Amino acid sequence: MTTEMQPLLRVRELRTWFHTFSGIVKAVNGVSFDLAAGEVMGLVGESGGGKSVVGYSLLGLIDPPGKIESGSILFDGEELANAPERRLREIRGREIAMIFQDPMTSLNPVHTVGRQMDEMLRLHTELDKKARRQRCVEMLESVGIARAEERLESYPHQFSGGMRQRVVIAIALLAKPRLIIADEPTTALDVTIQAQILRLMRREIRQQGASLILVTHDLAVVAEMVDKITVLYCGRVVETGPVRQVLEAPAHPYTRGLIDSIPDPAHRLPRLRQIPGTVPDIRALPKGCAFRARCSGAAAICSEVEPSLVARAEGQSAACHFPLVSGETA
Amino acid sequence: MTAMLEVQDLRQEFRLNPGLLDRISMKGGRLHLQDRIVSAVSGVSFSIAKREVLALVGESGCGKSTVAKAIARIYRPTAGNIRLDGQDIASLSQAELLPYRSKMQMIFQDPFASLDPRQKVRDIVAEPLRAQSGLASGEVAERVAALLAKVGLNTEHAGRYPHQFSGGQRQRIGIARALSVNPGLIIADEPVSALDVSVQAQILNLMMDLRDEFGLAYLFISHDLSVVHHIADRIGVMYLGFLVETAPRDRLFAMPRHPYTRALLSAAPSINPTRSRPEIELQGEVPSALALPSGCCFRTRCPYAWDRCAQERPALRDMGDGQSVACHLTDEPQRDMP
Amino acid sequence: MFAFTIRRLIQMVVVLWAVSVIVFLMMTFTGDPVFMVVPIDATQGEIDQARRILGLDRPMIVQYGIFLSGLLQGDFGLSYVFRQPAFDLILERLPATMEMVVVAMVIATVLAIPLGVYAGANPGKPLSRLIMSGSLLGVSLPGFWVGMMLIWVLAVEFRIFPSSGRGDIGTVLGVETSLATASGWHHIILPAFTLSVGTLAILLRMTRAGMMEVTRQDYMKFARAKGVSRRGVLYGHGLRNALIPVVTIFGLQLGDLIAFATITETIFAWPGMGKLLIDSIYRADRPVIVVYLMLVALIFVVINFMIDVLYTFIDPRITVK
Amino acid sequence: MMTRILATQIAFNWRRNLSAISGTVILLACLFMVAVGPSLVAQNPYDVMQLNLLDSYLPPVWLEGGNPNYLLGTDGQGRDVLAAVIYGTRISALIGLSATLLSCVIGTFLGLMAGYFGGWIDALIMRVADIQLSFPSMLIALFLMSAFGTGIDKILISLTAVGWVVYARTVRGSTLGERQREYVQAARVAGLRDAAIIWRHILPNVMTPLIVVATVQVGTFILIEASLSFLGVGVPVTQPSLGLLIKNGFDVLFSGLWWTSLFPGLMIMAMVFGINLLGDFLRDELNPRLK
Repeated sequence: MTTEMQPLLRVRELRTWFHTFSGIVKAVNGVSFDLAAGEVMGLVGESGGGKSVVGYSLLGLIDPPGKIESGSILFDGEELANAPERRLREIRGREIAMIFQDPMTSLNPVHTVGRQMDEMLRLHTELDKKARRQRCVEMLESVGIARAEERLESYPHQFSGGMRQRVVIAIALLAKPRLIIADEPTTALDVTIQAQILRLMRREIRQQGASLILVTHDLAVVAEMVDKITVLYCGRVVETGPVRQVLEAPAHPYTRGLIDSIPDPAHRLPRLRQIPGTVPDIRALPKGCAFRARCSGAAAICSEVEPSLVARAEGQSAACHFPLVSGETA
Repeated sequence: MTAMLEVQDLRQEFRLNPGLLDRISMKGGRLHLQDRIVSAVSGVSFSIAKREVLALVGESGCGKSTVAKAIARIYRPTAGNIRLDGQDIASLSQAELLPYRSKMQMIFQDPFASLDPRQKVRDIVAEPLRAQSGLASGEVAERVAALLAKVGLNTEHAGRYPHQFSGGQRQRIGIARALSVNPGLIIADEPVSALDVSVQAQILNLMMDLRDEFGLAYLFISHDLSVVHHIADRIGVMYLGFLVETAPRDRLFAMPRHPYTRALLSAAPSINPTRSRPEIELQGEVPSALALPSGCCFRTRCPYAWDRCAQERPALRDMGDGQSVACHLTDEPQRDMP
Repeated sequence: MFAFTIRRLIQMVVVLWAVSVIVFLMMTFTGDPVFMVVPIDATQGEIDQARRILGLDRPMIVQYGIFLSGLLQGDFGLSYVFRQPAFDLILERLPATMEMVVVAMVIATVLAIPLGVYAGANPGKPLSRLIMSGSLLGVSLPGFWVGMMLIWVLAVEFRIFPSSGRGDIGTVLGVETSLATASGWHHIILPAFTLSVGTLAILLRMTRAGMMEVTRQDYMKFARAKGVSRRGVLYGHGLRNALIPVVTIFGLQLGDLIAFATITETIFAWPGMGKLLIDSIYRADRPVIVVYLMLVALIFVVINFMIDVLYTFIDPRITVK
Repeated sequence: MMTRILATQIAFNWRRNLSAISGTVILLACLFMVAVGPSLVAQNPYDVMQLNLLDSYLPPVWLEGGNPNYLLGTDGQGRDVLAAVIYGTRISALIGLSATLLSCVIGTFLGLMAGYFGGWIDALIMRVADIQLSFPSMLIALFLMSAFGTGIDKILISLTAVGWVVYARTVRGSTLGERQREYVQAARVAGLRDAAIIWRHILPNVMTPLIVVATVQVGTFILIEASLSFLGVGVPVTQPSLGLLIKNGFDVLFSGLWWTSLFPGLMIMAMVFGINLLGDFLRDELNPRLK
């Protein structure tokens, strides 16, 4: 995918903060990225990186004490960052749908699957009852659930974890949204089931021509699924670019460190190259670059000036004063 | 050479034991008392040499953690032998076990649940020492300080509570606790799966360093094939309570024989998707351990299964080069065509 | 369903049996009932004879056997005070008590659930805070005292309601009840309201807690991500989940109402079985106490069974096998 | 340290929570009354020699005919209502607190046994608890008291017999949970005996929810005791608790002599309300799911 296209989604300087007892948690603190129509983007980072909060912010699903402090979320030219709840409701599900991490808890236990699917269509389409049912059956079949007609009458607890995640995906796709945000959709699943679900998501989303933001901590899943990757650290974008390019030649030491931390069966090393130290307390980030304490290439400027995202190569940008050149290790 | 650990035909069943009244059910018009028994582990055998790392991999519910906890004698095994340094500990009472505890310690999965939130680090680390040796408190304190240094923490951490540490640091505390009595074998139950990747690498490196320094053997439980490939000398693959294949690491990755092993390898996403591999897509999901399938446990999802698989349970057979497989395909290789 | 019923029936019988043993033991070891039937100046010979007639000279196990077989035949003996079958005495007064309990339960439910849902759905709003403070006060009030104060203000000072007794009895659908007449309603309002205060407060708090609990669930957020409105999420998805724990409390509260009816009946001179029980306790009228306890035990066991069945209708995860 | 951090956070939230503050203030006032009250009133209401029948049924001081010696009026025996309320509060509070303590100790022990060892111990304890829980506490206590006769010791026994269940259930539930947790398994691998595991690891970790249960139970017990005494099967007439005072007032309520029953009732209400305010606050603070 190229970036010349008019982006479907343009996020600029998004800040979502949580005002808690122990201080302000700046979970998302100046995140910007573009997403083209039909593009699949991986939003990657470790816990505390703020990746899930970005997803919730896009849909306006941040509850107090959280708040979108500033920034812009342009979806198809429309500003969502401070759109009225009424408008956001129309957009949720119809334009932007979401898939949650835990299929065991994201379906309502006391409603049948059919009713929960039907609700989506009732809210966002003009279809009559019969047509809605027809569409639900088709959708369930296309996510690989056999005997869809009768399964509509089942309750969520009658499905296994993998099957429930299929149902969740089916619900997300029902109203043919243009953007899907999937928050760790396979983290709770076993590897063989994960493979099934990822294959299914790829197929169905391509078929509908929708864009996808895949929020995950798993670089291997990203490598297999996405066109473009955006890496978050402490609430900021540290690197973004086409997935192959970033994984093969990361420009930010954090990206490099993440990649090196994963044992690669193809090149087994006696010791893994690890990132030293731990993620700093996000409530009290030091001045300058948030990664500098763990970075071997840090210099004086890193503790003074926070680096901004600078374009490096074709579509690839990194926020680092001393970006790595191709092949260099951190 | 005696193995550090030798497990023979280990079985672990759990009785889902609701009250007497809840077990009454109707069958054929008569009242009937039923026993619901889960076979979590159904006859697993393997051994671990001194300084060897054996990894057990499999998906959730395959029994790999149960094997670990049965060997650590958190559970009382239903049947089988567990020989630790030559001595069978499978049926010893908790009191009789005490002298053997110092040969075998355990590291747990969840860095938040595995440390008592109301104990200080120094008491957590010293717990096995105090229970198993008659060391004076001065010696205990010295040893705790030394252990903390070994795992990359410092002495001032000893007076803190677990919640003041990050997940990776907590896992280090758990490792120090396991090391405190100088065990020869450490059972590690998914020690890195709750950690972020960057921290995961730190812990894996630490575990490897400690093995070199103290000559430890590990029984390493994991669902993550890339982690297992990094740390293990030998790998066992489990499915639904059965060991379906064991082999030395490189052999298993290069020449997996059991269809489940192959499926597992092909399903694992890789950061290098360029490498080509045969895709085996598994259909369906793992059956319930309450009602194991007849014959081969994997046949309900196996793309190759034929009628023999439903009738006869395949036994683990030595295929040479340290590889053993439990699959009827080894008798009829002509069926092994994609 | 059949096996479930069998299982529950066995359970019910076991519970009732256990209650009978406890009741028997307590009755045997506390106080000698023989002095209830003999005159104060009775001779030792008369006492011994009374003892024989009552079967009190037999071994314990035999006494229990007689006691149990009496229970099974519905023969609980004569009231020492009224010289009538104790069972009939209680049964006569059962409708009056049930009337009051049912009205109290209806008052509590009708007020508690909407208020609780509101307070749970709008935490922090002034009205919610007011509701919650009120309900906390409600669980802190001694019910009998509330009744007395109501009598003082509304019956003694202002004479709006009668202070005691049950109203005229009419017949609806073949059932004789005071709820069929205006005077009956006039009489029942105060005692039923008094009785309902505690239950009202507890049901309200449970409903609110249930509502607050479900608002944190993932499926609520998922529903919002589908574009469902806030109201739709709360009432369409939350309410039913929130009410599941309330149903349990509902059963327990029904039991509490029957228990506290004893006091309310005493205050309002309501001719129910609770007042009879208290009177019988004062007079050590054992047969009546035994009937009351066994009957109430039976009622509770049946209520619990019905709650379990009700559960399966509101929570599809619970299946009756 | 952990407890200290928790304590500071609770203290912080306490200061911002109006109902927590008012609950504490009410309880402190009650405590003050119970501790210092008797020395502030001239009369010992239990000492018949100090009572003056000529002063019977005097209204509160602000009404016509009130006597400044008796701020809240007197009852039929010339007993100062204020003094009676102060002494009655002592008895009610004493019963509520001791019965709660007894229930807590016994229930916690049984709950730990049931949860940790399981098997028939568990089945037995829990069956008894189940059966008992299907009957209202009030009714069981009433039944026990009617069999025992009046007396403070008998009330304590009855309330404990009613009260242990909730601790046993709560503790058993948390013990089952804790027993599965890895730190308990780690203690076993370390070689600790069962008794040491229970004492050192499980007990400290199951105590937190009990704080809330116990707080609320003190209030419940005060109310049940009041009801029993009101029915005449609670405290003996020589040691009138608040409930018995209300009962005495009931008999003359129809003559318009309301003060003998109003003030003891208000006292119960204030005390239990204060306890419940605090219990509510603690519940919110100690419930990890809310965080």
